[in-house]
Amino acid sequence: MSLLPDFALMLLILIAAVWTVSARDRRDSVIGFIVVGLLLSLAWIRLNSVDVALTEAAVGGGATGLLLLRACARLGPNETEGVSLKVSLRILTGVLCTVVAVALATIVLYPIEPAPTLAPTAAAHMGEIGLGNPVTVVLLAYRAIDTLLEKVVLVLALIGVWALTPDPLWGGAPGSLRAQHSSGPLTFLAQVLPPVGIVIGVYLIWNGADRPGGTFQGGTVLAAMWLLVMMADLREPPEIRLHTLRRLVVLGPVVFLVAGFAGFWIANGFLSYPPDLAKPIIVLVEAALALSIAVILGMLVAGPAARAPR
Amino acid sequence: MTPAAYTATEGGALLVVAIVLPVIGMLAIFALGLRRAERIAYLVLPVGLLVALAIAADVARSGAAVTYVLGGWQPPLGIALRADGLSVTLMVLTAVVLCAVGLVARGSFSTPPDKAEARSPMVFWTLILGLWCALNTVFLSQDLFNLFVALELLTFSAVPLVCLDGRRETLQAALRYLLFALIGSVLYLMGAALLYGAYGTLDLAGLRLLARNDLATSVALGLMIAGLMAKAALFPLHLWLPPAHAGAPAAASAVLSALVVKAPFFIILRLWFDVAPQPANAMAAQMLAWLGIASILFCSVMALRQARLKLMIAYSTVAQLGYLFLMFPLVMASDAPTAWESVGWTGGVLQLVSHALAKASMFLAAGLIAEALGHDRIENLDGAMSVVPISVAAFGLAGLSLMGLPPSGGFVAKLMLLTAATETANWWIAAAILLGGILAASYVFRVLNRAMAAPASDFACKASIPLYRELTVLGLAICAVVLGFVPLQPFAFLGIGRVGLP
Amino acid sequence: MIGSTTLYGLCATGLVAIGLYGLVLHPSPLRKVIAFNLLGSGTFILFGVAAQRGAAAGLLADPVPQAMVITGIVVAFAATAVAVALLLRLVESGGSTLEPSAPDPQDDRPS
Amino acid sequence: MDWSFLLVATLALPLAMVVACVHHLFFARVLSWLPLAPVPGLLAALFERGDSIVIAPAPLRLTLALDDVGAMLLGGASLLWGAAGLYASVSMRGKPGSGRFAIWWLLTLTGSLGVFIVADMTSFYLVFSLASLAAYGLVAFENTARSRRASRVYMALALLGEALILFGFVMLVSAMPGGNPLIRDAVAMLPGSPLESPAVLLLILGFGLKTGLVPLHVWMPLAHPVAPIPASAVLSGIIVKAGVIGLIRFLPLEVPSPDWGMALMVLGLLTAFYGVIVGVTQQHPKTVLAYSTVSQMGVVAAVLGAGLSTGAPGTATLAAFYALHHLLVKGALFLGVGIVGATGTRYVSRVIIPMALLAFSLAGLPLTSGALAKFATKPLFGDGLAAFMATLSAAGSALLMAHFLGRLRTLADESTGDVANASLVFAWALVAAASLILPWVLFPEITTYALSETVSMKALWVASWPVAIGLLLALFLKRIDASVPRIPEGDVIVLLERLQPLAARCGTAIERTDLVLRRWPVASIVLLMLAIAFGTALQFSR
Repeated sequence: MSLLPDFALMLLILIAAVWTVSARDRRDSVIGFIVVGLLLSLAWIRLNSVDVALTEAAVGGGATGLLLLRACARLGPNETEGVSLKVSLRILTGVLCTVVAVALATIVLYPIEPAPTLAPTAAAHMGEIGLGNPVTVVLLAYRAIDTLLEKVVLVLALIGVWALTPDPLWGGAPGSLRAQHSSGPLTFLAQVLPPVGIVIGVYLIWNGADRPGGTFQGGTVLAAMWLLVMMADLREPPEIRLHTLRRLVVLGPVVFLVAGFAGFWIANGFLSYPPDLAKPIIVLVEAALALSIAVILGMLVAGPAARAPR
Repeated sequence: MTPAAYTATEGGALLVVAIVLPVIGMLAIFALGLRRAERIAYLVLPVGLLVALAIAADVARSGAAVTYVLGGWQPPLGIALRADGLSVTLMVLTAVVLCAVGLVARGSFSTPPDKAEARSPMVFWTLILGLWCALNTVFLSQDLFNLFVALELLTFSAVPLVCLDGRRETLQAALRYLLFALIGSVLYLMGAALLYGAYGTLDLAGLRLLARNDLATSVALGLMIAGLMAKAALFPLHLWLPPAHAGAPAAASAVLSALVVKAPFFIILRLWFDVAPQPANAMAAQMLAWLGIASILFCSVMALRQARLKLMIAYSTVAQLGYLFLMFPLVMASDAPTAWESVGWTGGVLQLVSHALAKASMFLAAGLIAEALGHDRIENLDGAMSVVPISVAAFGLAGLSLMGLPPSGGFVAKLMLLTAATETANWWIAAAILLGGILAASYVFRVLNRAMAAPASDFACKASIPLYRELTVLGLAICAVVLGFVPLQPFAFLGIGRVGLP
Repeated sequence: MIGSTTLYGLCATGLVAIGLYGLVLHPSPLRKVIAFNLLGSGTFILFGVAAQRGAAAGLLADPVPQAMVITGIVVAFAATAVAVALLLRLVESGGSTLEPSAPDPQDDRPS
Repeated sequence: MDWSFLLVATLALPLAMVVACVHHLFFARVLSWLPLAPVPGLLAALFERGDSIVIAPAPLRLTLALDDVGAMLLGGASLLWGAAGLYASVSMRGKPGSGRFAIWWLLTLTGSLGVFIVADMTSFYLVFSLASLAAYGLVAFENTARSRRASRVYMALALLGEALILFGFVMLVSAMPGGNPLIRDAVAMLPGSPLESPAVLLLILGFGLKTGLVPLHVWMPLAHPVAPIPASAVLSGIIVKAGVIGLIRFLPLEVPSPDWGMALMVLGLLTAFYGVIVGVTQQHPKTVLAYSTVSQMGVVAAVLGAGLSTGAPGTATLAAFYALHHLLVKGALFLGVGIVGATGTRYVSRVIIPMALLAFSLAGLPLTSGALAKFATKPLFGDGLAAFMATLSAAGSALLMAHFLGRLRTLADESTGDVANASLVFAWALVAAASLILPWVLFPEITTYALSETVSMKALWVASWPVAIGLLLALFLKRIDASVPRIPEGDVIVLLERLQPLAARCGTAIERTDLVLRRWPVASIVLLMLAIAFGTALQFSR
C-alpha cells in the first residue's frame, strides 16, 4: 500500500500543530487545535483504532475545542499573548525538545521485534464476556478499575470546576452558553438535531458492546446535543444544587460500583461478571455511564455557577 | 517468558474496600447534598482507618503481601492490587493523618447551620475523600497505567483544595500547580507508552522480570522519573509548591505536604527498585542524591528567610523531601543482600513517615495559631504561647522531628541515613544531612522564639480554639516523637512481600 | 522501509516536540493548555503505534493500549476543563499571568 | 540491697515533675520543688556502684550504669543542682515566667545528670542533647537584647556541636553490627578502625565545643553571665561537664595515642591561657567567672590529652576529680556573686574571705582542695615543657581570680544592700563547704598518694609559687588598669558577627535565585533537562 496518504496526513497534522502553537491570535490557535483533533481522528482510523478515533473526534477535538472556544470568547481580546522571550531561551528550549523528539524517534524507528502484544491474551478471554468489541471488553472487564477511577476523576473535575464558584452564587446555575450571535440556523439546528443525535448516541453506546463505539463516544454525542440546545438558548443550564443533576452525575459510577460489588456474590470477586450475565451487566453499566458522562461533560463545558440560586 | 501469576490472598478484598470506600463517601456527599456534608466524612474516616489497620494486621500476621486480582483477570491483561509491608505502612499513615486532619478541619469546614449546603465544606470533604482513594490506589496498584490514573486523581483532588478561598494568589498558585503537574503526568504517560511498546505489559512484577537495559527503557524511566519529580516538587522543580501549600487552608496544606507529594516519590521508589533493570544505575542514583542535597540546603535557607509561617513550612517541605532522594545511592552502595535490608532504605522510609506526621502537625498547628492571632507573620507571633500553648508545643515537638533531634522519628531516620552515608563513604550526603539539621533547627527555633515571647500590650486574641482541635494536633506531633523509639536497624516489616516478588 | 505505523510514530514525536515547546515558552496559560493537549495527543499516538504493532490473533490492533488512550483522552479533557475554569476565574479576579508578583507585606490574611 | 532503682529515679523524678506541670496547681508550685529533683541522683552517687540496668532490651538497649567516674561527677552535680535549686526557689519566686524557668531547669537537670549514668550510645546522645538544648531556655530566660544575642549564639554552636558529635557517633558505630552498642564496646573497637582519625577529631571538636575549647568557646562568656544566678551556676559548673564526661567516655584513653593526645593537650593549654588573658579584660564578675571556666576546662582537656598521649591508667578518674573540684567551686562562686549582688556591701567583708579561698583554690592554693586537684593531675604531664606550662596556668588562674575578687568588690559597692535570705546563704555555704572538703575525702580513694604527701614542703612550694606569681601579676595589672584593652564578651564571635552582612547578602542571592528558578520557562526547561539527563545517565553509564 502506498504511504503517500499517510505521509500527507502526517504532514498536515504537524503543520496544523505548528500553526496551533505559533499563531498570534488565540482564536486561531484554538481553531488550529480543533483541526489537529479532526486530523488525528483520521490518523487513529489509519492506526486501526476506530474506537479511539471516535473518542478523539468527540472528546479530544469536539468537547475540548468547544471548551477552548468558549474560553477564548470569555477572555476577550486583550490578553498579553506575544510576550517575547529571550532568543537564547527559545533556542535552548528548541534544542531540548528536539533531543526528546530524537530519542523518541529512535525508539520508534528501531522497535523491539517481534512487537510485544496483549492482543492474543485479550482475544482468548473475549468468550468469557460475550461481547464483540475488544476495546469495550478491556475498558469494562479486564481493566475496569481504570475506567471506574477515571469516572471518579470526572466527578472530581466537576467538583473542582464548581469549587471556583464565588460563595454567594453557590448552588446557582452556570452562565448562559448562548453563542455571541444567536443565529437562526443554530436555533434551527438545535431544534432538529437533538432527536437525531440522541438516536446516534444511544446507537453508539449499544453498538459499543460489539463494534466500535461505546460509552464515551455515545455520552459525548448526547452531551453535544445538550450543549447545542443550551447554546441556542432553548434551555438554560441547570442549577448545580439540583438533586436530579447530582444524581445523574453519580448514576454511572454508582451503577458501576454496584455491579462491581455484586461480583462478590454472583461471580468471583470485585468487578468480575458471571459469563452468562456479563453482557447485560456491561450494557447496563455502559448506559448509566454514558448518561453520567453526558451530564458531566455538559456541565464541565458550562463551567462554575455564575448566577445566584433562585 | 511469562511473569508468575498473582495469587489472590484471603482478605484481599479489603484492598478493594480501601480504594472504593472513600469513593462511596465522596459520591454520597456529592449526590445527597446533605445539610452537613462532614457527617458522611466522619462516618468514612474511622472505617477507613480500621480497614487500613486490618490490612496491616493481616500483613503482619501472615508475613506476606496481601494480594487481590481485580475481576479475576491476571496481569498483564488485568490489574492486581498488592499490599506489602511498605504500602501498608503508608496506608496506615495516610489514614491516621487524614483522621487527624478531619478532626481539626471540623472547625473550619462545618456547614453553617443556616445553609442547605455550603461550597467550601462540600468541596473540602469530597476532595479529601477523593485524595484518600487516590493515595490508596497509588500505594496498592501494581500497574503503571493504573498508577497514572491514580496520580491524576490525586492532582484533581489536590488542585481545587489550593484555591478554596478563591483569592487571586491562590488561584494563580493552583493554576501553576495544575499545569506543572500535568507536564509531569504527560512525561510519565509517555514513559508508560514506551514501556508498553517495549514489553507489552505495564504490570510491575512483569516488568521486573522482563526489564532490559536498552534505549527504550532508559528513555522511558528518564521521562517517568523526571515527571514524577515535577509532581513531587523536588528542587529545582519546586516552582509550584510554596505558593500552593502556603495558600491552601491549613487543613488542606497538612494533607498536601504530608501525603500528596509523597505519592509520586513512592512511585519513583517502585520504578527504581521494582522496574529498573538491576543492578541499578550508579550515576542516576548519584544525580537523584545531588538533587536531594540541593533541595535540603537551598530550600532550608529559603525557609529561614520567609516572613510567613506557612510559606516557611512549605519551603521546609521541599527541603525535607530532599532527604528522601538521598536513599538511592545509599541503598545501592550498601552491602545488604537486598535493598530493603539496608539501613538507607529503612532510614528513607522512616523519614517519609515521620516527616508526614510532623509536617501535618506543623501545618495544622500553624493554622490554629493563625486562627487565634488573625495572621501568620513570624515577626508578630509574640504571645502565641499564651493563647494556644498546646499548638505551640505541638509545633515544637514536630520541629524536633524536622531538625532530627532525639527523641523523634526524624532523628532516627536521619541517623540511619547518616549511618548509611558513613558506611558507604558518601561524605557529601553526610554533610548535607547534618547541615540540613542545623538549618532546620534554625528556622524552627526562629518561630518558637517569637511564639514564646511575652505578648505585646495591645495583644488581642482573634478566636478561641476548642481544646480537642489543639489536642489532635499535639497527638500527631507525639506520634512523630514516639517513632523515635524504634530500634536503629532495618525493620523486617518493611521488607514483607518484597522478598521473592512474584 | 518505513511502514505507515512508523510514520505515525514519527508524527507523534513531532507532536510531542511541538507541544513541549509551546508548553515551556508560551506565556499565556490558555496557550499552555492547548500545547498540553497537543503533547498529550502525541503521547496517545505512541500508545496507538504500540497497539497497531501489536495486531494479532485476528484483532487489527492490540485493544489494551487503545483502552488506555480512551481513558487518557477523557482525563486530558477533564484537566483542560479544570484548567480553563481556573484560568477564567483568575482573569475575573484580575490576574492573567502565571508569574507571581511580589507579595504584599501589608496583607494581613494568613498566606 | 539493690539500689539500682535510684539510677532510674535520677532521670524519672525530674521528668515526672515536668509532666506533673500539666496540672496548673503543681505548675504554680513547681519552683519550690526544685531542690528535691536531684535527690535520687545524690543518693545513687552515694550508694549505687557498678551495676547496670537495661531499661529497654535489645535492639533498643537503653542502659544505665554508674562507675566511679560517673558517681563522682553525678554526686557533685546533684549536690550543686540541689543547692542551686534551693537558691532558685527563693530568688526566682514571683518573677514572671518562673514556671517556664522551672520546666527548662528540670529538663536541663535530667539531661545533665543523665550524661553521667547512661551506658549506651543512643541514650547518651539523647540526654546530651536534652542538656544542651534545654539549657537554651535558661540562657534565653531574661529576654533582653543581650540574652537574645547570647541565646542565639548558644543555640547555633550547640547545634553545631550536636551535629559534630552525631557524626562522630555514627563513625564510631558504623563498624558494629546491631543498632545501639554500649559506649564501652564502641570505643573499644575504635583503635585501628579505618574511621579512627575522623571519628576522634569529630568527638574532640564536638565535646570540646561543649567544654569551651578555643576557638569554640565563644558561646560561654555570652551565655553563662546572662542567665539568672542559679542558672549561671549550673551552666558554668555542671553543663560544661557534659563535654568533659563525653571526652572521658569516648576517647580511647587506655590506648596510647601520642598524636591526638598531644593535639588535645596543646589545645587545652592554649585554652587555659587564652581564658585568662581575655578574662582579665572583663568587667562583670560573672563574665570573669565564665572566662575562668573556659580556662579551667582547658586544663581538664590538657589533662585528658596528656593521659591520652601515654595511655596512662587512671586518667579518666583524675580528670573527673579535677572537674568535680571545678564544678563545686565554680558553682559556689556564682552563687556567691549572687549573694554579693543582692546584699551589696552589707556582708561583703564576711563573704569575701570564703570567696577568696574558693577562688584561689582554683589556682591550687596550698592546703585548699584545689591544691589536691593540681597535685593529683600533675604527674600526667611528666617533667617537660608541658608540666611547666600546666603549672604556669595555675599562675594564670590566680591572676584571673584576683581580678575576679576585685570586680566582685566593685559589684558590692554598686549594689543595694538588702538583708540576706537565709536559704540563699545556706545554699551558697553548702556548696562552698562541699567544694573545700569533698576532695579531701575522695583523694585517698582515687590516687595512690597518701594525704601527707600533699602537705610536704616540696608540694607546698610547688603549689605556692604560681599563686604568688599570679598575685604579683594582678598587682601589676591593677597599676596599669586604665591601659588594659576591654575585649568585648565572646571575643572572636564579635569578629564573626561582622560577617552578618555577607550572610545576609548570600541569603538575598539565594532568594533571587529561587525567584528565577521558579519562573515557568526556567522550571520547565530544567524539567526537560533533568528528563534528558536521567535518560542519558541510565543509557550510557553502567
